[in-house]
Amino acid sequence: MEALNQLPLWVQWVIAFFILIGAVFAFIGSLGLAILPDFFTRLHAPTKNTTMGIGGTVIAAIISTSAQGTLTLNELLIAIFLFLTAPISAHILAKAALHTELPKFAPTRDLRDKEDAYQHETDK
Amino acid sequence: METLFSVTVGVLTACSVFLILRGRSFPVVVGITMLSYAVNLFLFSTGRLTIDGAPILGTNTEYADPLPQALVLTAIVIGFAMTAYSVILAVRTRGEIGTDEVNEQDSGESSR
Amino acid sequence: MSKVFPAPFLTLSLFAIWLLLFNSIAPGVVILGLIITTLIPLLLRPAWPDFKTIKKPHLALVYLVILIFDIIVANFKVAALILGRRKHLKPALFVFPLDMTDELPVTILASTITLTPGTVSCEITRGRRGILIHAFSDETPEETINVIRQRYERRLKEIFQC
Amino acid sequence: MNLFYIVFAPMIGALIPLLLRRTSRPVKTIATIAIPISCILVAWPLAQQTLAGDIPTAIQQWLPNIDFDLAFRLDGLSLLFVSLILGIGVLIVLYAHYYLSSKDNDSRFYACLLLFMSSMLGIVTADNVLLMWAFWELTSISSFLLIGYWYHQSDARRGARMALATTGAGGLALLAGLLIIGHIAGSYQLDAIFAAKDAIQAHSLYIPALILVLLGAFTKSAQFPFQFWLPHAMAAPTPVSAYLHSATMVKAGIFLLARMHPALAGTEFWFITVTLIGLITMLVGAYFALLKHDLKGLLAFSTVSHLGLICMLLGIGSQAAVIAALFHVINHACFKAGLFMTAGIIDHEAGTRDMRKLQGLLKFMPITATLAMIVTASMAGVPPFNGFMSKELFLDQALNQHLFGGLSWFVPVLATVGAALSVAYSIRFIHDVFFNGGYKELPKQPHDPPKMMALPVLILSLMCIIIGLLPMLTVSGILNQAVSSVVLDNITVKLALWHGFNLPLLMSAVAIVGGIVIYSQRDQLFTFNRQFEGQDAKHNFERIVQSICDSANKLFTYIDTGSLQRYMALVLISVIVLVIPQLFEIVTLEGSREQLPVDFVSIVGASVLMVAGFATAVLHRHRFIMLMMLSVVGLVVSISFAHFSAPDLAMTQLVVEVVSIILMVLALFFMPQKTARASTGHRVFRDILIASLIGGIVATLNYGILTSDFETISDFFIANAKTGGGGTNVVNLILVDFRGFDTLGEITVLAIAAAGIHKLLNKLKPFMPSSDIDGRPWHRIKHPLMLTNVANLILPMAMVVAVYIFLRGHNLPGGGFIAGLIAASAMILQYIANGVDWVKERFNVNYQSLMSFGVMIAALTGVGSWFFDRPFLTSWFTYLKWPLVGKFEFATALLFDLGVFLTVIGATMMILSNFGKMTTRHRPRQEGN
Amino acid sequence: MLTTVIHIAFVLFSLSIIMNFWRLAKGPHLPDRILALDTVYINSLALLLLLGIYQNTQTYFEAALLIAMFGFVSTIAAGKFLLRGDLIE
Amino acid sequence: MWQQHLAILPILIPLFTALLQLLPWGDRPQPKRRALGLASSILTLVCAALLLVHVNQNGMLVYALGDWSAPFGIVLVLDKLSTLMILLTAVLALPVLIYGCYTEDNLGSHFHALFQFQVMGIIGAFATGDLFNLFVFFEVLLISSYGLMMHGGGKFRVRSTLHYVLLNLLGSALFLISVGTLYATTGTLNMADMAVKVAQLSGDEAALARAGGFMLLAVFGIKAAILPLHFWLPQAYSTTTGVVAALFAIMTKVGVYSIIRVYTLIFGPEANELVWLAADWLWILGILTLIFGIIGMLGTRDFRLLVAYLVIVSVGTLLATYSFSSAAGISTALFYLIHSTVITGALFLLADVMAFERGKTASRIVTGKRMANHNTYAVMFLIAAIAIIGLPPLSGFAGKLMILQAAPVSTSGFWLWGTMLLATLVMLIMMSRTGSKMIWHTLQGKPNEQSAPIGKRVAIGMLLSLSLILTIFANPIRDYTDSVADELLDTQSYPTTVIAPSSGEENQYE
Repeated sequence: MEALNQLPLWVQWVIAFFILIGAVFAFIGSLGLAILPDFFTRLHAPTKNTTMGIGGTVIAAIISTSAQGTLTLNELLIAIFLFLTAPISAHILAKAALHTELPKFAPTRDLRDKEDAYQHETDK
Repeated sequence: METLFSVTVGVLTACSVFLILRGRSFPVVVGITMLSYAVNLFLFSTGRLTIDGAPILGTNTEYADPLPQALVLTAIVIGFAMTAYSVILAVRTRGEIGTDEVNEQDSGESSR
Repeated sequence: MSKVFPAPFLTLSLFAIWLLLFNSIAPGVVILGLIITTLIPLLLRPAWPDFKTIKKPHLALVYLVILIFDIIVANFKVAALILGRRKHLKPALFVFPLDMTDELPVTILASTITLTPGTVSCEITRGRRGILIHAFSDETPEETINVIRQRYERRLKEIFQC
Repeated sequence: MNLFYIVFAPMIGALIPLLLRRTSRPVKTIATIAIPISCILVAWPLAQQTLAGDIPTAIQQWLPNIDFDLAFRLDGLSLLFVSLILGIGVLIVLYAHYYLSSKDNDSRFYACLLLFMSSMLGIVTADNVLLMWAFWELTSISSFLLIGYWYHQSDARRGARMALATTGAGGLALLAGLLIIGHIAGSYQLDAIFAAKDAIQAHSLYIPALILVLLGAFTKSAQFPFQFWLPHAMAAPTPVSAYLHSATMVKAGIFLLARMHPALAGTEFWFITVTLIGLITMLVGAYFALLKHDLKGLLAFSTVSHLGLICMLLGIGSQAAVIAALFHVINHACFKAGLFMTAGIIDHEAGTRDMRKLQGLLKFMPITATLAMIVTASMAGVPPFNGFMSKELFLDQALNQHLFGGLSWFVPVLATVGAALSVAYSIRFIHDVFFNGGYKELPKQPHDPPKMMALPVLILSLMCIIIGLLPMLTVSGILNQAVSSVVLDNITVKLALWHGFNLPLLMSAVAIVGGIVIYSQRDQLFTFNRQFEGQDAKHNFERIVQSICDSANKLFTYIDTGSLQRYMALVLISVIVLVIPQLFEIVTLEGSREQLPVDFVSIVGASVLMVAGFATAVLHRHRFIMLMMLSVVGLVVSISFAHFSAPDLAMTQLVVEVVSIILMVLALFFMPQKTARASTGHRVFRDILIASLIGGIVATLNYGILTSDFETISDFFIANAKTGGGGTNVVNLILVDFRGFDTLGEITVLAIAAAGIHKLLNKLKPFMPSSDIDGRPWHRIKHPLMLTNVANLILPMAMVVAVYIFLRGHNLPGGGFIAGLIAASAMILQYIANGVDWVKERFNVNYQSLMSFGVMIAALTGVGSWFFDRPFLTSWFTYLKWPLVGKFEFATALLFDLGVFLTVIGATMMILSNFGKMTTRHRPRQEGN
Repeated sequence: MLTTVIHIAFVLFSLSIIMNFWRLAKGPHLPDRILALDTVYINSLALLLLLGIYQNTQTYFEAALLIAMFGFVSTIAAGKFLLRGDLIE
Repeated sequence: MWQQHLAILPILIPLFTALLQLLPWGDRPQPKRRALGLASSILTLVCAALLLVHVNQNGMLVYALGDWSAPFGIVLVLDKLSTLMILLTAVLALPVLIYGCYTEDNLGSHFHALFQFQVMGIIGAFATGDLFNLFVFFEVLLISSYGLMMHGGGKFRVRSTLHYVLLNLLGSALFLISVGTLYATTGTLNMADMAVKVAQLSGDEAALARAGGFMLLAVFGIKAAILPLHFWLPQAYSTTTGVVAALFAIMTKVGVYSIIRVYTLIFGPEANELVWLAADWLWILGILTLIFGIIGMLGTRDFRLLVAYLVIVSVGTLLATYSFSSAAGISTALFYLIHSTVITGALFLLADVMAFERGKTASRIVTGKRMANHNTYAVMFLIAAIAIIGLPPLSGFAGKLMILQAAPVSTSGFWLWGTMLLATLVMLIMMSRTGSKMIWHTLQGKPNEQSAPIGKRVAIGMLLSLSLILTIFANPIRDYTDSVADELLDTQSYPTTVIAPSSGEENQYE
């Protein structure tokens, strides 16, 4: 901690800014997960906001280490992997939710054609 | 922190013990797994708690006790092997006997 | 050349990852990285499907920038929706008809949809000819489909030349 | 040395008939009979020494540690018994030659008989009480085999078992008694024990020791109340009965009493117990003998009765009484062996032994009848046969003892009654069989046996006469020495047929007359006894054993319900019982160590952990949710590892947890998803109680530990990591270097687990649900496109990461194990995303071999250090300088870690791919995407 | 100042985790729970990064990297379980 | 130096063999596997014997793995006790493997590999001088025993394996907790060093260490099958195949060994506030175990189960004897241990082969058909029964006499006498009953046609002849166990030998 407090004030500000961005967005995302009405809407919250939450923190981390002399970019990998994997999780979960026919929030407009409507495996 | 830590370990142990005393294989296996988490925490803590003292030379001045960490690592791996075996044994039991109850059905306690 | 580097872009990105991991460009790291990032694709070659390769790398960069920008926008949008009133929520389920069928572009598109404002791709339907999307906001589906098509699908098609 | 021959020749000789299995019976008989005869020849010179007053001994050390030596002596007492055993043994073999039918397995018979002979010889010649005990038990075993010779008969089996159990139990009591005596005397050698007589009798353990020894003697000699086994031993072939009941087995008890006489006798307790038991046995035996309809039964109970007589004499313990006792031992052996053989001949030739069926056989079997009458007369104590003389002595002793004070008179009275009964059953034996009217229809047409079969009986009856007429010539010499060795004094025995008119003679006369009267009134006795019939000792014994077994079984089904929960609970309760008292002793749990401050994140983490743990327990019936809770527990645990400065642990825990969860989800497919409530309220209460106590113990221990300071060896690792191991990540160094052996064991465990799991899955036909928990059919797409693509992308990246983690393990968090798990996880992802077939087409890796090679590499790295003259697993490292690359480190530990890496990949993949592919063939293929 | 901000961030992330956990416990459906679990993973990752900044150390990096790489595997496994029952086929 | 390496060979040989067994060996691998396994078992036996001789001549062998001397590295400490147990393991393993090579190994996969792993685990547990390493080897032997128990499959086997596995997993967890507690109070893992440190503890720290020590007792109790912790044993041993059960004959002894080692060395005579920590408990539990075994024998109606209870009886006897904490007690306990291991091993094999030849009635104690090799089994049964009951002239009686003599003449001694003699009587009754039912009381008609291969009989014969050897050489063996006991009780020189740097210099490659 002491090392960070030695940094130029503006760097500290920048770091603080990114940390706050990350924390706030992560918080909002989780809040969304907690309070939104149905699964599909809840799905939106973490998939988007956590990316930002992590992104912010990662940037803060990169700055804080790089500012001490050596350029450190490896935290970037975390963000890359997360961006790569997060949509898949969401995708699979959405699939599962469709499959299990979860109840949808009342105002949801279902605009699927008949042929898109979900089909269960029948041959068994 | 020490109080919090020990209470947590205790609670975790108690919960896993409760699971271990259930009558079906799956909860028991989960209980054993959770118990191994609790035990790992316990074993880890025998080196006492240290924050910001990873035992990597040159990074810190004070180091956490590395020995329990090594022990826990071994314990984790062994625990993993054991968990894997018991999980699959549970499946095998189910496949062979048709139920996942750990006892024979006519033997009193579980079927009551 | 293609025997040694069956997937040059892969090798390249792996090398980038390698350098990032070590966070260093010391000669030892670079040499070892070259060896390993050459070896790994060779070893894993059988598991590497015949993906469409990127034909226009510069466009890919543009796409990436757009994507990052959109992610940031998406975050704010969703945050607003979460914190806003419930009656603003007008979710919709609809199908985005695909223009392309290659695996990788479709995957990227679907990921993009998930990461960008108000939409999550739920299912790839119609034998890979459509993406089922769950939208969050009150915009009309047509509008959203249009945005996706113009902003992302078009670019992807260019990048992959399909 | 010759003594050894006498004892061990029959034992080793027991093999001879077995080896001659395929030869004819005469060969076997001759070979067998040669053994006791050779023993007699060997014994002859020794016997001369003994008779001259020497005691030949032989000793060979065997177990000096427990004072157990092969020590033998041939004093007078031994000689007496040795002669009986060998002499009658020869006759028995001869007799058996004719007795056994052609269907019987004679080799086995002879072998067992010789074994038995050997053990009897061992008892009587042993100079060490422990050795004597060993032979004692050997007689139990060999008699078991002999009694159970006709094992296809239920009677034989049960009789044998009962005999074994009774005499075996007595033998164990005897052992205890002998051990106490030996403990007091400080030695198990006979002379030492004799010398310690006063110490023994003054010791507080004298009475228990005496009781135990007497138990041994009484069970063996079938004294009241242990007489029940003996009649059932009659199921044995008659030669066996003849041998067992005349010269051996039952005489072992008598021998023991005589043998321990110098050390134990002389006290009031000895006198009262032994005399009374003997007296009671004599009467009870005689009474039952009279009632038996079976010839052998009669003889058996008469044996009991006569043994009682001898026992009583030894109880009285005076010099004359000992003379009488030992003299009667000889006499009894002669006439009882003869009687049994006669009974055997009758049985053999007439086909039955039931006296109610037999009568008037005199006409058909004159020779047998004559011989029978001689030996019976001896038994009844009719002059001039030997039995008469010993009975006279006995009656005399009964009169001359005054140990019961004013009540002493009842001893001679009861003795006379016993003698009368003895006369009565003797008359019955002769009269019922050979006279008592004309011939009745019998299973066989009776006739005299072959001459050679009658020969042994003839010899024995001659003995009866000769001893009776010329006692001083025949037996006084041996009796002198025998009695001397019992009373430990040099004495000279004076025996004469005629003592003049005296009280004992009158008592004899009374007994004979009384016997005739009793015999004539026997029908009333039979009627009286009929009301007790059905009280068969054998059945009682069987029933008691059976009921003990049954109740044990019942008890067991109650205790051991086969309930795992109960076992688990017992283990935990044991821990509670063992540990809690220790915790009570702690005065102040909180130690002096400075404690860390608590922060908000930790509180949140701890609460999440606790709640998740709690939820896992509570939700155990909703399995999928339980798993998710478990994965939260795992996650928070790994975060706490990270927080408390253990990055290696955090990484390992994370990846292991992912893999475990995958495994469990895989398993869940084959399991019921949700189960009904199964436990009752009070069981849940019990479980909660146990759980909280265990939790409490662990928490207490943990708190006590965390707050106290300690000195540890870890500083050494930190100090030596760089210089001794060449790395900076101390944890990794401990794993691959300082404690590399643990790691080798650990990967071995992993490999074994994988092999074991492969074994488990081999024959498994899993239970596969066709729909999910709500009855919905499964999704039709196996491998979603997006997942497939991303998994393919991730694989090479994960491999790069794995290599990176592997390489840096030595210096920074990481290492072979984590790297292996990363690679394995990436592969598992392939399996999940693309399926077994897909992976198999592309990577044809034999995971099992990979795993095996992994462990081998690690172990061989260890072996490598041998070539540098260093112990197993000694590491070596150096810094190399290459152009371009620069300075880098090479360590053998890295090679070791490579082994770990490969093992982990191999084992994990073997587990998961085998498990996963179980279902592959059974499920429909994917259609479209 | 930075310390304060980091502490605030700690609190925010902690609260996030609590909310996620609440969703995880409450459900109401399995996908909800899985989603919550996934989010717990990501928030923990953020927490680790934050710890790294706070303690000014690189030691948490690998753990975070592993969460980013493999956190989703659990989610995938759970999702696939709902879809197909069997993970590896 | 090569003699020095002898210390680790009995662990490495089975390890490498097992690893080789895991490789595919072409189309017909079984003959090759058998040859490999047998060769390795013989080699292990030779090494174990050489090791014993070496240790007996030159004293305790301390092998510092990785050249890190105690207490920092892991050391193998091969004192007389360890080498004795290792030799016993090797001696038992060879006939059992021979037995297994006759068709038994075809019942399932990986038999040979698991067998060798099992042997490795057992030997490792005997050899190691480090408490945590002991845990590791416990796990090695446990996991391979899990695998072996499933050999052959079948419903009953699965369930009893499940019980066995889960119970032992609980045991492993407890093991770790106790190791942790002991490390936390003493700061070391090496048992010799721990012994030194434990003696210095006082007050609350000593109480904590005691708690750890007692928890450890429960852990070893599970393995050794002491009274309330033994329930897994009858089920497990009676359902698994004979060869596995026979190999398991040494498994309970690992528990007993650990108890002897830990509670003599660490919590032994020198341990100040923790002196003879477990003796009182072991005394009571040993006697109770013995009684329980007796009742169990009475209640059983299956030969294998009977043998399983015989194992329990032997464990009770051993521990009660050990608890006298005297040199004579330990020495006799060890003698009895050798004897009971060999004979129960033989009995398990015998029960197995008899069950096979009896066909339908299997090992139940009921009337059945004659067996194809009836007479051979009858003789073997007789010999084994005499030996296990403790009747003369075979090894059992020598062991029993020794124990009875070693028991002090006091109340506790009489208890032991009483229960042991009662146990002997019950064994006598039950074995005679069993033999009478299974061998004497046969059905009329042709004997069963199934005949077990002769190799199986040879294997049993080998084990039984060991009993004879034990009897003949009882005195030298007792002398040896006496010296083992003396060495064991000399807890002051043990740590100095182990901890003093055996190789002298530090690691010096730079």
